[in-house]
Amino acid sequence: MSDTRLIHGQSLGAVRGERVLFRDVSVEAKAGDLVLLRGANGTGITTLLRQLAGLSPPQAGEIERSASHHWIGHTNGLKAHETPRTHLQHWAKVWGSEADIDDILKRTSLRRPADVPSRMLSAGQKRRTALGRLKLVSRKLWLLDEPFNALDTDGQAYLAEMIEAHRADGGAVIAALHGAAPVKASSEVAL
Amino acid sequence: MSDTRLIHGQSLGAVRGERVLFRDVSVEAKAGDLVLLRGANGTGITTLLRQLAGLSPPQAGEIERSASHHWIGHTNGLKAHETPRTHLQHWAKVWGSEADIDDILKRTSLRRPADVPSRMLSAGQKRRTALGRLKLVSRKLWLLDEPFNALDTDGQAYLAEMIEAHRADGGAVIAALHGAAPVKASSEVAL
Amino acid sequence: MSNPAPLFSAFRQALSEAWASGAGLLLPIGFFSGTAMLVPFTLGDEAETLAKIGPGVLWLALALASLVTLERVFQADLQDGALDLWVQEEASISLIALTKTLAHWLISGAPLILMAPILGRLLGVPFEDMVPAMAAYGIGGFTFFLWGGVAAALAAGVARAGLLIALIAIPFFVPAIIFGTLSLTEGFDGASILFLSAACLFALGVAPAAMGAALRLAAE
Amino acid sequence: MSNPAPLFSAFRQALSEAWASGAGLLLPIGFFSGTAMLVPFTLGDEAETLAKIGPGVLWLALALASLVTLERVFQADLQDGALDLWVQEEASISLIALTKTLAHWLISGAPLILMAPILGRLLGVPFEDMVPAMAAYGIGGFTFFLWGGVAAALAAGVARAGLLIALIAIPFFVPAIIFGTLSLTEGFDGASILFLSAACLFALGVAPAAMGAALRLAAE
Amino acid sequence: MWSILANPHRFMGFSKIAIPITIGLGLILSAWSLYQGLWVVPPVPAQGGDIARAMFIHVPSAWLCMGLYVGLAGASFVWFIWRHELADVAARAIAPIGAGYTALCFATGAIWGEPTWGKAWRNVILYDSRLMSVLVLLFLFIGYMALRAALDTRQKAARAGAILAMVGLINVPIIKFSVDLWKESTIHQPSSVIRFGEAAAENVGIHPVFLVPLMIGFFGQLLFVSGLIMLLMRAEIFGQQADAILARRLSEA
Ligand code: HEM
Ligand SMILES: Nc1ncnc2c1ncn2[C@@H]1O[C@H](COP(=O)(O)OP(=O)(O)OP(=O)(O)O)[C@@H](O)[C@H]1O
Ligand SMILES: Nc1ncnc2c1ncn2[C@@H]1O[C@H](COP(=O)(O)OP(=O)(O)OP(=O)(O)O)[C@@H](O)[C@H]1O
Ligand SMILES: [Mg+2]
Ligand SMILES: [Mg+2]
Repeated sequence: MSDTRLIHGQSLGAVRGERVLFRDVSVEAKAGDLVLLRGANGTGITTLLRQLAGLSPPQAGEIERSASHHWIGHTNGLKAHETPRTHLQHWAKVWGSEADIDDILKRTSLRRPADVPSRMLSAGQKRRTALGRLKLVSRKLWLLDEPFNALDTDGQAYLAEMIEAHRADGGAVIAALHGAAPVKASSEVAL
Repeated sequence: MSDTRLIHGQSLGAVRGERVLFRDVSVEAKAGDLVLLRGANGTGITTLLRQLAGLSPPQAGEIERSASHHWIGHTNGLKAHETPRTHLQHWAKVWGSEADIDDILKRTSLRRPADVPSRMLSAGQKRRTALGRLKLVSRKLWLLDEPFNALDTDGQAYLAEMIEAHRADGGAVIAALHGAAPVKASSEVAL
Repeated sequence: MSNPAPLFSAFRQALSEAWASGAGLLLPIGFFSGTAMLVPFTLGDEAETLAKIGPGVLWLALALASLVTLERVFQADLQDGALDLWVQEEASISLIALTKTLAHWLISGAPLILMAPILGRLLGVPFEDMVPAMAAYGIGGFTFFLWGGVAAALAAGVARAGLLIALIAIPFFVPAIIFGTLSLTEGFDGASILFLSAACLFALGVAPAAMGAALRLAAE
Repeated sequence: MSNPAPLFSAFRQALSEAWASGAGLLLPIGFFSGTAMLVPFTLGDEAETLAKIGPGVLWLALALASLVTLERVFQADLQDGALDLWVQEEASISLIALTKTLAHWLISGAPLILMAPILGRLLGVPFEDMVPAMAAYGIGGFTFFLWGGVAAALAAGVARAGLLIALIAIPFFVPAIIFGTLSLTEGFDGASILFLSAACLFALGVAPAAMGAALRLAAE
Repeated sequence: MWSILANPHRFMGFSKIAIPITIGLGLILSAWSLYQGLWVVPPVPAQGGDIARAMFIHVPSAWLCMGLYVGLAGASFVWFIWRHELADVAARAIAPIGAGYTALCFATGAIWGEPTWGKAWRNVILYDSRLMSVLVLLFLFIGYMALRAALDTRQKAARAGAILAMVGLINVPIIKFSVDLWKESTIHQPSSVIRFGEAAAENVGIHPVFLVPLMIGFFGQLLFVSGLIMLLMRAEIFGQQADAILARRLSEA
């Protein structure tokens, strides 16, 4: 069992300003898992996810990582001058990916705006571009912060499918999510 | 009937780049209405809503307005240095509102982060602050672009309640929304 | 404008924005140290040369301050959606823009003027020459901020257009710079201070409308 | 670093970013016109004074270009989330930052150096004096960009800290400015060009690590 | 009101005939004037001798660059108020030509000035309102083009450009009257052809030997420039056909 554990955060804690956001929170993801992080606005879900991604050091507890991960945050990571195509091409090069960019653009329904700079894209198109990164290289762990936001009905269904396929493939997903989940979680962590 | 019509956009059209986004779209809202704007990502819902708000001139068609409106867009309109409290105080002064800011902060569950600058707020807290503006002065028409995004379950229920109360009060709401709606629309406009 | 409340609020908001961004304290200190440290190195060490360029350096600092500050203000307004809110106000966006410009001039421009005598001293300009010059710096600096605001508003929609702004604004700075420089030697007796004031009044008449139109465009 | 692909991509991305933001074409034109127009006005009319300050003005332009460009680069990276992505890369963020700095120097700094002879001509500096000076401007300018990058990275997390950046960077600029100015008179014969190169190498050794650490901090 | 999108043929038909005529005639007249100016008319010792022949380029280009800016601002105004697309096309065509003529005026003036005034332009520009305001004109043209190029859509570019062009119009009267109003502020000679009021009475006019080729040269350049503008406008309109088709699709509905 423990050989398929991809990430394990133990007794994590975070302080912001003079406030303890959360403490003694543990998160674990094994191959095939979908862990949903749940909590009211401002309880520190984003903070926890950033700790798991290694973006900010946990103020208490420890994190063990045994797999590489993909990150999609509240912001999409697109530069204003980048188009969906150049964004994906750029990260494909960085990651040494051989993926077919045109195919990814087609699957994420970005063929039409493929060459429009991101500052003119709609909210959903920006999010779709970021989701395209997940297809560039295969990484076991996906860390997603409210990934369904801004997506239309089709987009949400497509992302749910992607997540299921990734789990079936031996991957794991840790996602922050409010409201009804369009996917079935294997476990939830409440903050 | 027509004396309660708050806004009427007739045969509206929009072009972006070399693409016709939409044409011949008509939107109308009467007292008590909740009009949902529906469509896939990038079909021009935000563009249409901005035309209705008078932010960009329609490239075809005409808009008649007979009521003042509140606007909540994809961006929340908060300055980086503003806290929820100072943001609401500021707009209260601009609009000559006598509303009790503390009460609004309480209702939107912003009492705790009331004095945290917006660049440190969580996504949901920023959205709640923007929603607080709706309570500063009473305006017949609300124009909301994906207002449920980033809100937690309580927040979504609270906003749905606010919308219902506003409709019962003789107001109208035009909202862009993807996926399942937590509110019952009186009509939908598909793009 | 029957109701001045929006303008007061815009003023207050802009004041605290400028203050929070560090422009208030840091701008004068930054220029002060920058000028005091770099200029003597690059320009040689002769006291005479320094004294000659001292007043000019301050004009440059004011021109720069206006560009740097206002560019960021209007671009931030666009990005965080505050511009959308202002444009939908009944209060004219031109007056709002004017009010914001005034606030930012107070925070970023005025302290530079107050420090003029000290800076002059450092560069070897006699104290007596600097004090009357402050009026000229005040009027000229505000003129810079007005034109700088027009350029910044025009470029607000463009991704990071710092230098486009400079390119647009600089031609409009020229009259104020000429009359301002002339008035430094002439003092209050000459005609230049009158021309400088005329340039400022003209900017006050034209710039707000242009800023308003440009901001509306940026919001689209 | 076994795999150079991330660095090449970072370089390409930064190049096109700089180009798209207009820095490539507009920065040299902006400074060119700004300097050519404003400096003679503010600094008096004597050819001698102009010739004396000409080379110094170019140093200032380079210093300013480094601050203006890099501040925006790292702040934008933070706001649009691209910094989050870079920080999570295996490739060291220090090297990425160095690569981006190089790209921005190429787009915004190098053209200024190429224009130096023309600008010098305009300000009355003899052509022969300017051409050998270009090497000094090249080395010195890159040094500015390195230190400017450190300051910009440090200030990236702070809301709009343009002047904080100047305040941090300027002290680090001083050695390059001193040796650079000296080397202009000495030419390639003197020791100053060696000291200038040493200053650049030192920056090259220290700045990337500092930028990396500062960017990590900003991402937190 | 007829707009280019509704009726592009009218301008296209007219310009097709007008362009070869204006450009051809303009080139002939300019060439004759230059021949007269550079080789036939006597040198003027008071104005620097042979160098004064620069007048035959300097003066027409000076008038034209101001005229072109007025044209730019006028076209911008028409577009801003009535959204007459042809006016925007014209504004866009005028800008690069105006920048060229302004540079020409400044360059010839600078070359002429160095021996005549005994001073290089850069040494007098601070106190010289004429030199200054012409330089400003050049940067206005360049700034106008840069601003347009930086905006994403043609509509936005047109609006932003129009605002800038109209605001910058103030510079033209400053150029024109700088020599007469602030005499002590420039060493440029006062107006001797187009004069008003007091200035007209004060100084002597220009001798017909110079005036006739000068005016003919100016007229020739004017014809040439108007042909050039129409040529650029045609190119622009061809480029806009796609937009026009789209807009029609939108309004037909
Ligand atoms: C860079 C230097 C110069 C610039 C920017 C410049 C600019 C101008 C401008 C804008 C005009 C049109 C004025 C009008 O229509 O009222 C003009 C006209 C003229 N300029 Fe210059 N000029 C320069 C140097 C000179 C020099 C050195 C001379 C001769 C000594 C000269 C002689 C003339 C003459 C004769 C006219 C025609 C005057 C008239 O309007 O009747 N210019 N110049
Ligand atoms: N300097 C500070 N002082 C006080 N509170 C702070 C400070 N900085 C951040 N916070 C608080 O820390 C929390 C950050 O939470 P985080 O962004 O992780 O929220 P979240 O759970 O993701 O919420 P959401 O669902 O709205 O995205 C917020 O409640 C914010 O108000
Ligand atoms: N210059 C341009 N060239 C081509 N397409 C453009 C250009 N500018 C904007 N667009 C397109 O216009 C559309 C803008 O749509 P808008 O923001 O209104 O989308 P939306 O319907 O609100 O989508 P979402 O649900 O994702 O928010 C996008 O499809 C975008 O790609
Ligand atoms: Mg969050
Ligand atoms: Mg939208």
